[in-house]
Amino acid sequence: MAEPIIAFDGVHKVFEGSNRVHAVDDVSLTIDAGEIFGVIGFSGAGKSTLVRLVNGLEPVTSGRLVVDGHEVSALSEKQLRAVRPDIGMIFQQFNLFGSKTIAENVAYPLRLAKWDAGRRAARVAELLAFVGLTDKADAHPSQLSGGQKQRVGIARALATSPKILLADECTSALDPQTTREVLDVLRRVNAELGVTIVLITHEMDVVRYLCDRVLIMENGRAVELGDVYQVFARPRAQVTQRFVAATMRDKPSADALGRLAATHPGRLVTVPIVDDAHTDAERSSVFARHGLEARVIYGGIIEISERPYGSLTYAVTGADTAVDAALADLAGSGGYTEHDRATLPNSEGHR
Amino acid sequence: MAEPIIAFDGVHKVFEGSNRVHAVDDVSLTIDAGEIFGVIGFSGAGKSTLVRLVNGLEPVTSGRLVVDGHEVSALSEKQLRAVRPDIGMIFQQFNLFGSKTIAENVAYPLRLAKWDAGRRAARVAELLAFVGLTDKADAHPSQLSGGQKQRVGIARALATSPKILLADECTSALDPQTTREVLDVLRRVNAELGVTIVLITHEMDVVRYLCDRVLIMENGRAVELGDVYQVFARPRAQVTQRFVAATMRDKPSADALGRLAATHPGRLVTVPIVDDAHTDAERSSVFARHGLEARVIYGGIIEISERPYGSLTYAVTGADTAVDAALADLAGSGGYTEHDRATLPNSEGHR
Amino acid sequence: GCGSPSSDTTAATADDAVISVGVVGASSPEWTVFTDKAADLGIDVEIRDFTDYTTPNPAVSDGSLTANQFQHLLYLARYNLDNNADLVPIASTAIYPLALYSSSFTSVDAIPEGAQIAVPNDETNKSRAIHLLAENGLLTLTEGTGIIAAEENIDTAASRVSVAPMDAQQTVTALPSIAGAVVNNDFVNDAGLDPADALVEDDPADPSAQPYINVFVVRAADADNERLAQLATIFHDPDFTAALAEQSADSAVIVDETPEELQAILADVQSSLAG
Amino acid sequence: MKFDFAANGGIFLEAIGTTLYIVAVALGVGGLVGLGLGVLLFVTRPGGLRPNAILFNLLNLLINFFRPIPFIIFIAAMGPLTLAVVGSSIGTNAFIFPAALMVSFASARLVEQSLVSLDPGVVEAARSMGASTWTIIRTVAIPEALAPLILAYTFLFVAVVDMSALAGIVAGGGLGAFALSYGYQRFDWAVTWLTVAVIVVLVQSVQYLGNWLARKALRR
Amino acid sequence: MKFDFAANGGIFLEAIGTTLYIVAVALGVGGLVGLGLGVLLFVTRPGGLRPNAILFNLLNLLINFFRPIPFIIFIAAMGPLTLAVVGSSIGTNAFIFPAALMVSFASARLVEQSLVSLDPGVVEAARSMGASTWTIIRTVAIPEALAPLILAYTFLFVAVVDMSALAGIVAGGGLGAFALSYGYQRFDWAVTWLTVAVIVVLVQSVQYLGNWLARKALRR
Ligand SMILES: Nc1ncnc2c1ncn2[C@@H]1O[C@H](COP(=O)(O)OP(=O)(O)OP(=O)(O)O)[C@@H](O)[C@H]1O
Ligand SMILES: Nc1ncnc2c1ncn2[C@@H]1O[C@H](COP(=O)(O)OP(=O)(O)OP(=O)(O)O)[C@@H](O)[C@H]1O
Ligand SMILES: [Mg+2]
Ligand SMILES: [Mg+2]
Repeated sequence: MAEPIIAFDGVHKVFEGSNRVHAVDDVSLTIDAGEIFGVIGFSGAGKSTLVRLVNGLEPVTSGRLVVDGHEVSALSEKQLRAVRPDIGMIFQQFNLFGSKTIAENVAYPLRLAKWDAGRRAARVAELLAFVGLTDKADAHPSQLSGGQKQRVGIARALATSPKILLADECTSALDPQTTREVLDVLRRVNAELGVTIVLITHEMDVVRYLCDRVLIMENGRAVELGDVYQVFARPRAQVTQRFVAATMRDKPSADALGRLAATHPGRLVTVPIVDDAHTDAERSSVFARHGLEARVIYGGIIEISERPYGSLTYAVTGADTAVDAALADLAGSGGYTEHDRATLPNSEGHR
Repeated sequence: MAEPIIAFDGVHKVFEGSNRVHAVDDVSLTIDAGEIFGVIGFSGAGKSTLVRLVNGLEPVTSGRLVVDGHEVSALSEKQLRAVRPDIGMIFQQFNLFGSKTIAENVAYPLRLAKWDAGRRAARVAELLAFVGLTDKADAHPSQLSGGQKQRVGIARALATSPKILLADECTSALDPQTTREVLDVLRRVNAELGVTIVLITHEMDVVRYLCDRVLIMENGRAVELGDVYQVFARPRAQVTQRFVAATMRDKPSADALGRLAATHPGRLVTVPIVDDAHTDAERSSVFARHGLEARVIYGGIIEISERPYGSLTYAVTGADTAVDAALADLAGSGGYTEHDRATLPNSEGHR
Repeated sequence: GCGSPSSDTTAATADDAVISVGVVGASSPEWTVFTDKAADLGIDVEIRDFTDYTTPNPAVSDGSLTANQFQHLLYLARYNLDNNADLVPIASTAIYPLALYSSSFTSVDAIPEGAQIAVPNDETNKSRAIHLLAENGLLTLTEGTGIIAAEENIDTAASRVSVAPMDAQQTVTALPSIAGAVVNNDFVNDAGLDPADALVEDDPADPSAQPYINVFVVRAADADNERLAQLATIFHDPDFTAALAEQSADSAVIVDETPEELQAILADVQSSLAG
Repeated sequence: MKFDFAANGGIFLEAIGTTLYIVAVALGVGGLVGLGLGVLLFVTRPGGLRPNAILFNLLNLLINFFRPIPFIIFIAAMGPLTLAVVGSSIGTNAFIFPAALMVSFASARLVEQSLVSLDPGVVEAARSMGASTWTIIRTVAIPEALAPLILAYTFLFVAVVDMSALAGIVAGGGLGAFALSYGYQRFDWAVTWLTVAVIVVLVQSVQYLGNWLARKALRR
Repeated sequence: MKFDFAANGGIFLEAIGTTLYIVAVALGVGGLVGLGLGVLLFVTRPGGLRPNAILFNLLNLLINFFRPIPFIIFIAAMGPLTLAVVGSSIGTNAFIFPAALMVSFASARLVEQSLVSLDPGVVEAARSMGASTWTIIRTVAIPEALAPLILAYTFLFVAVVDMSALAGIVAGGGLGAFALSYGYQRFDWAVTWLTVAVIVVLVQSVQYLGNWLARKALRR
């Protein structure tokens, strides 16, 4: 399994023009066969460009890129053609064929792969049922809603069960339930068919739910790469920290703290929850041990890669010295943040 | 303030064709001036169509629709023209002018409004700086990433500071930080300029962060409409419940519960956190009062419309009778769900 | 190179069952008479209708046609010379006068200084028109102008009028907006002009009009062909000449020269052109 | 009206038939060759699917060399080639040969023009699935540009009908030649306009068909 | 070569000038009118910006009535109108008048065809901002369809150069007439090809310009 199926080695992509853009800047990394590999980064970071290098839609400017044993950075357009049927792609802007019906759109890659009409029809029916568009089989793309178009694009990319799936913001136009369904399919094709998935997204929930590893890009550079849990729990690059902070809803904003302070007595303490078995039990019971009452007033614990992750904000009531002692204990086992009531906005009430 | 600026009265929209689609089905509702009004619903529910009726991009099939004092359902295309400059629109598929530069795209509505060159240039510069695309002023849309295109669309829609802003999935291609920035702007134009915003989104976080009220659509019908908090806290329609469930990460999945059971001793209880001041303190301290140790092992509390919302899953250790007594107390104040260890998957360990 | 037209198996020959004859204006009634008479002789004739003067000769040369009848000797001479061709006349039909018409003026003298006269734009008819105008004092030609005259032979400073060469047909249409027009005889009748109204016309009886004898033309190889000789006699059948006369409003002068005579005139014209 | 339709209606009907034949063959063959050339222009143009400056410039040169040659001169210049190919330098088929050539060149340009505004996204989608250039042309580029292509060929149809009037130059017959020799050259406007009317009816029907097909192809 | 270029080069130069004049005016005026007509076709077509079946069908009828009329017949038929408008039924200007009319009709079709594949999304964006139909045409439809439009006018340029060869019919002069009367009709192929060569060079330069502009307009 852990064999690299995609290997970037010092890859650059530069768009020449009136103002030159260095869209991919010296990226070296490998993606393992069977992996679900997430790519995140701010808008314009170079995510789409990076992925488009994989199937050669954009030629590499310099560096070496090997995909499934083929050095795509050295192949001609004609040679690339042999590699591409094994690489499905879901486009950020759908790129559906406006002149074909929905069914014909999905059937297109099957036609290219020369499936006979009977198998093709069966497969198309199956795919359309899966994305919930059976009744739109004979409609044209211009008659679909945004999310429906995206689902057609997904069905089309999955049609031939490719080895590698490049998914560029494949759920960005979908409602949460459809998103969940699509992610479940991706997970299933990955688990059951061993399809390697490279997934660009801006939704950390998607990364959290699906990915094994995640790459963070900034200005064309690969600034951080690691296990999803590790990246969430201990983001190193500044951009990653901003990403995690902007996504996770477990740390209260200053405004929210102000409101919490107004409605809850006691001292406000935020404790990070990072999975390391030894200290967890200890940390959880620390307030009780010191005879304090601690109520969870904000934050949350979720699972990332099946491990608990998050942070909780407590309102702690009891003797100040006992609180100080409890906090000292916490400082030794993962840290904490205490919020000074005096600095919070609009925090009348319990002072 | 609370004067309706948009009023739907028995509005229908039917797309005739080989297969007829009833995209908007008997919608009656009003949107107040200065409100931020969210619209959610599954893909194909009719959200985009509903919004496109407001500025007359699609004619109403039947029913009455009044916008800013104009009965748009009765106006000709020519008469609609007088109404439209006051209604900005951000398109789901961007719809940028490919032949114009980014700056020209943003300047376009200003040209239509006959701003002089000097003011126009200043406004464009201001808007581009705001969406972080100053360096792309002279680029063409084909040279932009998906998120960059969306930001151009946003800048263009805001250019003339319209009275009403129709935003169709305006953050779906944006990373979390840019999303947050855009939402902050929308909030600001709403607060400072009193712009009424109708916002389609599939991200509940966006609704939660920004909207006053939210409409849930299904198959063209307006199935639920209410304050954001109320809709989250007490979803009535089934579709709303599915929406809230799919979005909120505060209820552990069966798999997650199995893992939690394996690592935590005690009985597993999920308690909803819904803001109603009287019982909150009581509920929070109920385990302590019964002499039990209760640790938060999953779930979260966030703010919706500045009020706490969520659910927490506790591992409760102590005498079974004490636990039963505590749960009886909870049943009287908001309810709870106990998870039976026997039914959970892979829950070896603490049995 | 290889496969020269004359050896092409598909070339039309005098021995073909059907003899194809190229004409310009097959709608003229005399051609119905012609095919009928040919049928009486047991010869199947196919009239091929051309709308352009330039194509029928090459078509005979390359064997696409057996014969044609649309041109006068001068035009044929020019063609033979320019193309190293050896088409020969084997019968004559008529000489048509070329005349100057005007809808504004009733005499040549009335045509004012600097006026424009429409003339046909094909080389030989243009030349004939220029000569007609020169003979009637409207134009002055430069020294050494030969039988073929063109715009460059006109001494513009010394001439009273200028010429506007145009589609032969168009000369009639142009009459309302021009001082005068030299109109080919073919169009006079159809255009509703009366030959009697002509301001001036050249004299078909004058020996100098000999190059303007209209002829029936075949390839040199077919010059002595029996069937073609038989066909040639139809041109002097009374029914045919009557139809011809009617079509030209009696302005045509029927000419009946022997093939040898015609070929001699052609040789003369050709040598004077070449010289 | 000098032409006696009762007696010679056959000539008129034959002219109609000849025109239909000329248009069908010239547009059929020339249009097909032109489609090929136009696609080649589209494919080899800078920034195209398979940019090839040499081929592109060569094609451009070729097409632009022939297109502006006055048609009558072109017919004459092609004479020997026509004779070799068709077996005669006159007649309907001898006209169709150079006409089809001209139609190829003209349609090449119109096809190129119809394809050039194609959304690059759909081409990219097909490329990403491993479609060959030829497959992309056949299954994506042409279907996606069908509406303008249909209008282009409708335009060409009218142009070929117009062009067919020149068939008389080589005794090719047809309605145009009929209008010229039985109407125009005899100053018989009744015959001229009657013939033109038939041409117009023919053209209108095809245009309606073209518009209808184009609208279907747009599917909006 | 029978034509003496040394002595009569003036005639040749004048012919070049005349052709340029004919093309400039016929394409300038006819192209502009055709742009208007084409836009009108685009706007009034079913499903267009302002569908108007009556106007659309009327325009279709009008354009298709005139386009297939053999040009020589059209010139003759227009004679009286030309006389009234231009003051003469012969000469360069008398040719330009019917030529410009024909160019209008042809370009109307090409413009319609270029506009028809426009992305409806951008039109909608402009509509949503309150732009009038006319503003949309001017600031969105035409700029967005600029590449095919430029190619369409390049196509027309060549067609008009070709058409200008017929100017000789009404003594309109120009290179085509020169090639015909000094070359073709005198079976002087040297003069014919020399003249054609000049035409081809003219056309090639314009085509290069057109291709370059179209490429710029595509901005890909
Ligand atoms: N032009 C059209 N012709 C026919 N049907 C259409 C047309 N536009 C939309 N529809 C149909 O109307 C329904 C509602 O579409 P709409 O675009 O409003 O959905 P939506 O709620 O915006 O979905 P999404 O979240 O996927 O964008 C869909 O079933 C769609 O297929
Ligand atoms: N064809 C092109 N020509 C010039 N610049 C380009 C082109 N395509 C992309 N770029 C630039 O390259 C950079 C990276 O673009 P890319 O599409 O890879 O971003 P992205 O990370 O996918 O962003 P998003 O999340 O907004 O889709 C951007 O600054 C973009 O403007
Ligand atoms: Mg992208
Ligand atoms: Mg939508």
